[in-house]
Amino acid sequence: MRSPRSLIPSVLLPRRAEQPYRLEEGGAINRLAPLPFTFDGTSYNGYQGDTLASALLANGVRLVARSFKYHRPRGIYSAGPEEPNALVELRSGGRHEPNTRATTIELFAGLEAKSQNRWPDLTLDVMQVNALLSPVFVAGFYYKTFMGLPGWRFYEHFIRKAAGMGIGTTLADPDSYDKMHAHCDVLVVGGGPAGIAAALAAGRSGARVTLLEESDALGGRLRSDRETLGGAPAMAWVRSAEEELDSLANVTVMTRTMGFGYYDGNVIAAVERVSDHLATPPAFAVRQRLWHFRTKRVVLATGATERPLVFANNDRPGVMLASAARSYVNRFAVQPGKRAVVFANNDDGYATALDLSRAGIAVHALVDSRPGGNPDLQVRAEAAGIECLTGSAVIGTRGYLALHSVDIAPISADGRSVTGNAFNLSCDLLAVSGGWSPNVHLHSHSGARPVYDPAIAGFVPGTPRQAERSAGAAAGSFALADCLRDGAAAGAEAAGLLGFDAKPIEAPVTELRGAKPLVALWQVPGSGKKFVDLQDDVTAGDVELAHREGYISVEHLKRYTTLGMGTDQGKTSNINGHAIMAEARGEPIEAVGTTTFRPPYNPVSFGPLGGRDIGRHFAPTRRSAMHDWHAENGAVFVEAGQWLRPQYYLRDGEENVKSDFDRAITREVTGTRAGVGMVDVSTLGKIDVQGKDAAEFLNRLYINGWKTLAVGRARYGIMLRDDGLVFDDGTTSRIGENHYFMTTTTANAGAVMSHMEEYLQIHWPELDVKIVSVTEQWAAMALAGPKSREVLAAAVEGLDVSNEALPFMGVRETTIAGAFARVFRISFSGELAYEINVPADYGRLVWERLMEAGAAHGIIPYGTEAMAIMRIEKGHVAGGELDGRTTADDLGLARMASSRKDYIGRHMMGREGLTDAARPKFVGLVPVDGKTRARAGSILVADPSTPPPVPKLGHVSSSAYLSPTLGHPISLGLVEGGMARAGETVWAMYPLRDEAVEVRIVDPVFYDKEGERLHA
Amino acid sequence: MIRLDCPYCGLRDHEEFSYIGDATKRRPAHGGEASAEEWFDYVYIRDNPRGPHQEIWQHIQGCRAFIRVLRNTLTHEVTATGLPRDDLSGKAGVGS
Amino acid sequence: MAEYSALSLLRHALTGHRDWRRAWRDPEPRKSYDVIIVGGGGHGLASAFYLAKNHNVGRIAVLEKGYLGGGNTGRNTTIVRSNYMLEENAHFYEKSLQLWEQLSQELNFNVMFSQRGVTNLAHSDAQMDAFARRGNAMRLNGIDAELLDRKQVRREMPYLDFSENARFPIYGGLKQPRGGTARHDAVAWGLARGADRLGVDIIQNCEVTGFKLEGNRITAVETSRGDIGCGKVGFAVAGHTGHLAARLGMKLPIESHVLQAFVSEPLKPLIDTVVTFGAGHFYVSQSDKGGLVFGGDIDMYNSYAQRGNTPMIEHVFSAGLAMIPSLSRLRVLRHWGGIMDMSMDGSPIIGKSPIDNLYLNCGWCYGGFKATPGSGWVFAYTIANDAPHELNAGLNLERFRRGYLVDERGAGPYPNRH
Amino acid sequence: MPDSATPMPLRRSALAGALRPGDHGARDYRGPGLIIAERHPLSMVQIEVRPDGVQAMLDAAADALGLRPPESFNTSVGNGLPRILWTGPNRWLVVEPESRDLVAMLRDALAPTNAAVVNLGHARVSLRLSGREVRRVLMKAGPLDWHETAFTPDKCAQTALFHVSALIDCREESTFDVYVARGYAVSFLESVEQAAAEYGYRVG
Ligand SMILES: Cc1cc2nc3c(=O)[nH]c(=O)nc-3n(C[C@H](O)[C@H](O)[C@H](O)COP(=O)(O)OP(=O)(O)OC[C@H]3O[C@@H](n4cnc5c(N)ncnc54)[C@H](O)[C@@H]3O)c2cc1C
Ligand SMILES: NC(=O)c1ccc[n+]([C@@H]2O[C@H](COP(=O)([O-])OP(=O)(O)OC[C@H]3O[C@@H](n4cnc5c(N)ncnc54)[C@H](O)[C@@H]3O)[C@@H](O)[C@H]2O)c1
Ligand SMILES: Cc1cc2nc3c(=O)[nH]c(=O)nc-3n(C[C@H](O)[C@H](O)[C@H](O)COP(=O)(O)O)c2cc1C
Ligand SMILES: [Zn+2]
Repeated sequence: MRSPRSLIPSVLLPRRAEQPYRLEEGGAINRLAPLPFTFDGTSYNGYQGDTLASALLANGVRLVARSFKYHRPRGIYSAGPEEPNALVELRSGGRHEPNTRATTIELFAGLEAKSQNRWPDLTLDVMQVNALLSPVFVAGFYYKTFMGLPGWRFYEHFIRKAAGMGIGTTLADPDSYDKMHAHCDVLVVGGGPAGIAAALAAGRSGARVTLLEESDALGGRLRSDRETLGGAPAMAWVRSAEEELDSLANVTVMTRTMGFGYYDGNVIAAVERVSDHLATPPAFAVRQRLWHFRTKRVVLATGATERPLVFANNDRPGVMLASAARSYVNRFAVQPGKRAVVFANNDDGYATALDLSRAGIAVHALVDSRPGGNPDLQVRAEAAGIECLTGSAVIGTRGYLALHSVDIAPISADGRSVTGNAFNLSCDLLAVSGGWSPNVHLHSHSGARPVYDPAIAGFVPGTPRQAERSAGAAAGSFALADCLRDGAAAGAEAAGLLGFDAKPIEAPVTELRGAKPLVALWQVPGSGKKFVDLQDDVTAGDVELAHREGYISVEHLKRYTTLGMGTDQGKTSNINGHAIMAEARGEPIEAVGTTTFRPPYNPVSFGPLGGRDIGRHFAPTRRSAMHDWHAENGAVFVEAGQWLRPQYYLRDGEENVKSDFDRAITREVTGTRAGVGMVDVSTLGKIDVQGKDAAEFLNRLYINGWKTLAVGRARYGIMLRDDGLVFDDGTTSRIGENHYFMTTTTANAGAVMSHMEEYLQIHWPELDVKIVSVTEQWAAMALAGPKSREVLAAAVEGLDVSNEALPFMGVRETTIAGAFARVFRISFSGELAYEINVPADYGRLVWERLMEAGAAHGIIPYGTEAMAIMRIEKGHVAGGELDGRTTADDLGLARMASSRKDYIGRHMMGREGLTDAARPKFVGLVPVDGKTRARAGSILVADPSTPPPVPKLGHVSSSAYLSPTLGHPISLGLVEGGMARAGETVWAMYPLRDEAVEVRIVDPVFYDKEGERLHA
Repeated sequence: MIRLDCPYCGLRDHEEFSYIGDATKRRPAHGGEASAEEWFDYVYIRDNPRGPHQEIWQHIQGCRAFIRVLRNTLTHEVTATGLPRDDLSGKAGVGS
Repeated sequence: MAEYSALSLLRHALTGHRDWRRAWRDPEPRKSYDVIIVGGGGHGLASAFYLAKNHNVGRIAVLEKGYLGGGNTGRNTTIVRSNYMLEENAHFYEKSLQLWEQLSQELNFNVMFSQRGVTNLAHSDAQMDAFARRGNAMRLNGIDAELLDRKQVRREMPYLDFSENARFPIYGGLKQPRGGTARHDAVAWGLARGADRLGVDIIQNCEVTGFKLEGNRITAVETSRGDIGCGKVGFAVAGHTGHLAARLGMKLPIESHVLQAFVSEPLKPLIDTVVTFGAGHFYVSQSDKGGLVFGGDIDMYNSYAQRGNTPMIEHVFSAGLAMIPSLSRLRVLRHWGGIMDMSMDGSPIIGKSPIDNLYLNCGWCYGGFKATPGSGWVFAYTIANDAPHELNAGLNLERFRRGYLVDERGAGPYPNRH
Repeated sequence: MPDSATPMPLRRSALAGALRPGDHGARDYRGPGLIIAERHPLSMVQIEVRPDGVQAMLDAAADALGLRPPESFNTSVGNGLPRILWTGPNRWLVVEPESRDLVAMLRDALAPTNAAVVNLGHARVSLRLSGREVRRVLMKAGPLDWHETAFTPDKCAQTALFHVSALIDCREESTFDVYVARGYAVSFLESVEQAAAEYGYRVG
């Protein structure tokens, strides 16, 4: 491992070593490993174990962001993933990451972070003017204006610039990602006390257990709270539990791994942050990894999130969650301020006040909104010299770039009104707690609906929809002892249900505190902006406005005000917003309900979701047995589905530019037509069909008859879908008594196979037919051209290939270069031609043998372009015509249909819409001027001068810019009336290029109409 | 990930299968003289229920068998699987 | 009710916005209505709006089982275009696009219709030819379309993968400059407010559970808020058409499938148009809030759950990254699903039904948001005149039986392949 | 096909030129985590029968091969000379190093049972993956439960590995034979190598 320091560019070397807000001792940080970093260009030092947030606070940096809409100054608000304010741009170049939560970034040497959504900088952000316009910029204001000239596109330009937050890079990401598939009996999500207890209970039973923890270490809240277990600091218990878990072979503990989504089939998806805590991933390591956990039982021990209190100007830098303040002093040994006030509606306030003063922070007051507060805890606080103000509230704050004081006043028991004079108290830290909301996110993802529990004034898990149970704070039990008991019970239950003998584990004793329930306080009286959703600048006033305008369902509230739609997905704000709406509606919260949590639990990078299936590996690549030969001989490849096929072959001195490849294509066509050429047709689908009923089966699949086909003969066939439209075409040969060899188009190879399997397995299981795809078994090459027979004769071993011995549509077996070969005398090109199939490993051998045998006749390899031109010249239908919308009759193939049998598609092909005389039919098209090409995709019309909408007669389905054989462009198409209009002219319109070509309707077979060459 | 219990291969991701559709549709007999209406019903018309649904999947990445699945279209819960001709109605579970 | 404008906004600012009135009323259902539209999505609301505006039908109600726009209208990737090849679709969707162009003014509600252009990428010559056929047909129908070559695409979208590393190189694309996006929720709310101002009763939390029939006529709809008498009934319930029609013993050539959508964390402007991948399923645009909004193909199995699964999710991201590699470190914020009414030929069904006074508006597949105003416009016409307008004449229910299919993809009678 | 008497020409593997013998990826003092070796040339023959013909076929095959094809789904038998894998209902794959005309032999032997005997000897490539991290590499490749308690020797299964249809046969605790369609061979090998790079791999 390289030492951290060696990573540091000298400019980053510490200029200001001291960390003014760092405590002398304590905290889970490594003071021996100082880590330099920069924020907005200034260099600072933190320690290993810090987050960016704790390191910034240690250095006294409090203003870290500007809010979304009003650009209000904002500070660090939390110590976890719920952070609404402190979003920064992390790293640079291709590794630039906008909107990254400072509170979850593990500090590393050389870390670079920038604030975002401000200009020119945080202190003098010109967009602050928005704050002045805030009276206008209320929720949904943009729906009410910007409708007039110059039009929305004009206004939008500015709105969009102002909206958004971080800036996305357009540079490619240098890091890589991958995916893992895992299975386990019990998956425990969350590594706090409840999760640890669950993993222990299940693990000891021998079940396959995996424990996921999003942060860098186990412990959960225990890392931040000064809890004791069995008389010792709680973290000692965590460490011993961790040791035991590590010792169990059937248990896997994964830190830095967030379960982000709970999907069907009890599958949980997670992202492992493999290298995010490092400056760059080590060699061969990925940055992040996607995990799929296919589980039998799930325990959700995801904890709870503390929520703010809603009072005037509750957003200033220096205001933070009480649990966060405790994290900073206890876990990071950082003072988030020097002079604190604590404001809570629950017992958390006392623990917080005590922890803060223990950390040397002057706690000027503990404000408990509950009338009477909690006397037992009050005694302790006062013993520590902390003044407790019960039945009171913070009704406002002062300061701009940072908090400098708060206004406190007594409030009525129902919390709705101020009952006495306010007084001002100076402080630079205000720790607030409005209670806790269980993290029911994954529970919701699984399809379940959380229910409201007045006891904690929050939503707790409802009836599970999948094999899942929540435990600990996630289930609404907040006392450590309960969390441990609950977790252990959940773990034991999960293993037990799977047949493992799991005994409940004995939970260590906890320190008991005289707990008193919270008293919900949703909105503190007083005037001023009261922020509900800090990230999206949604205020209590906005919620009330939404109510006034009729957006009273929580779903409309959310969408109208954008409450809970930010990167934190309302972790801290939803419940407050919904409660304020409930109050406005005068209905209980359970009646008003809540919005749905959707995956991911916290935002997830695109990278791991794409894994390695990107770039060149977006889809696997399929190569024929002759691929390397093609590459060595100048082939330019083209994608045909997943296959790579030679498009044409360039010769020395030729570039892949139009003039050159046009020459190559023409060369390949003329070479073949005049002499002999060879093309790789291995990609055609090939299906081996055997069984007593094979002929009957083919008879049902194809529209034409198969009973009469003799062994050693091939036949062309057309398949329809049940709806009567053309599905696929190809030749099938009879190679044995009950043995057939079918070919399909390259595009439909897979579809035809499944189609046949469906009929055999579902509709006609009584047929004795066995099929298997042999596409990959056979390398296939088509040898075409007047000289092809000579070439073949020279290559085959002991086979008479004369016209008599091997007539058109004949099939023979032989060997070439010692390899078994099946020779089909069939032709796509319209020339005398043979398709030769050999076992794939011999493909190149035989190809080279034929090339060698053909050398004397000037054999030329040809690609898909030349092949396409020749099939167009011959009027064969292909992809352009078989587009799923054509009938056999449209394509002039109806005559093939047998009237003496039933076959797939027969019953629906006669519907009036499919036999309508107005349907375009297959024809050939030649330019009247004899030189201008009618491109594929042109629309055929009667009169080019008709203004839109122009009546359409059909379209051009395939076209050759030049038929080297005929010396002019030719096209195939479908036109109303079809061959009945032979000789007439129509216009091929290509307005996309301002082209209009007058074309004459002709026979689609342009070449060797009588098929003499085929039969030669 | 919906998990389907292939009678041959066991519990597998639905990603290994290709979805064919409503299993209650019976193709009119080959060679029979089914009416145009029967064909229309077979090819185009679907019950499309909201709840238990018997459907055909092909284990295309596995044994290639076609299987019948009883799945709740509202909850995605799979309550039974079998061979194409098995009748799974009545095996609908809690979700429905 | 008060007009929305910059001025009224300023005026209300002075009074702390305390005087804004409800955007639409929340009436109790009456005993009966001349026309009941079932479904308070974009289509249902637009139908009610145009019934009142163009055909001055008296008493109209829109019944919504949940909250307005909570169906696919509120879940879609908001792409608006009229780049269709087949006649039956082309003219209808173009009419809809023209209505979009004036919708904000017509409703006095900013639906943020942003004509940022829609480009479909092509990755083979065959695909270019297919796009050309579509684009040429569009132009001959008087609809804007441009065929871009690789260079032009690169000029407009340099962030796409033009490297050697691309598995399926970009050959070019078909662009419709007038296409773009709109703010989905605003469409529902604007139409609701507009319809309400014309006297339409918009009734939320009112689920239609059954029907009372006399002969071949519906006399009343049964709802969670009691029976409501009706002259005519229009279904605009998208993915729910199948089981609602079943209450009338009616079966349709429709399957309901789940389609997922995704949104990223908010970003400063990054992608200023709409672009779709041609070698996989992925399309993306950027919302006014800054989130990249994107999606892919349906999950492939029948579903009424508004949640999807990981295979399509992963496909969407690998396709997205194959198309735009630099998205790699951005984060997805949320994903959800909607219930697609997939028809057997991939085109909508909008017209009369076998029941005398029932009209169907369904089968929109993944493409009905763009149809919202057009759909309402022709559906209102069809209901008012008991006969389809020429714009939706070809999109009738009978076409499946008769074989006049409107199959843009040529995928055949397999709903999950359209 | 010519019988074993006539010498067969040399077969060219789909991986010819793609295999780069030697150690690659991360270095680990314990040696490479994965060892990749191609098995070539192989004879591979598929046998399929109608349900009613299964027993007769199994008997005939047992006589001809000296090894009875496994009746339980997704299992395989044999030491490799030959190895027989269940690949689907009433369907098996017989695999052995190419030494005789297996197809012809089986066609004759099974003719009375009305079995379809199909030569797939060139249709698939087979990689032997072994070593310390082989199961982790498979975890990256496909969705099955690769745990040593779940995927045990003589179990076989079909699924997609790196999006390519594959047949996987567990030979020993840390040794798997993987079969994929020939056309995907090179692309598949690249994926395996990418996945194994962080553990270090040896192409032998
Ligand atoms: C993820 C996704 C992405 C999409 N992307 C696009 C796109 O980019 N472009 C595009 O043009 N289209 C897109 N679509 C399609 C488009 O969203 C829909 O076709 C269109 O919004 C349908 O509108 P609607 O009003 O017909 O249906 P909906 O908006 O679904 O409205 C139907 C309403 O009927 C209500 N309802 C149902 N049953 C009853 C009952 N029994 N009683 C009372 N009310 C009932 C529902 O609650 C719902 O509110 C997408 C769809 C989804 C799901
Ligand atoms: N003072 C109070 O009122 C109060 C309220 C709530 C909790 N607590 C204390 O907090 C603790 C609760 O214990 P607990 O174990 O239930 O919760 P916890 O908060 O201690 O632990 C939850 C853990 O789960 C992890 N996590 C959450 N979601 C995750 C995901 N999707 N994937 C992976 N990891 C995830 C978190 O990182 C955290 O480490 C107890 O000590 C309890 O006393 C106190
Ligand atoms: C075009 C569009 C943009 C969206 N942008 C956001 C967003 O920025 N933040 C967010 O939390 N959700 C966003 N959503 C998703 C909604 O929160 C919500 O998931 C969706 O409307 C489906 O509703 P449901 O999740 O409540 O079922 C967006 C949805 C759409 C259709
Ligand atoms: Zn199977």
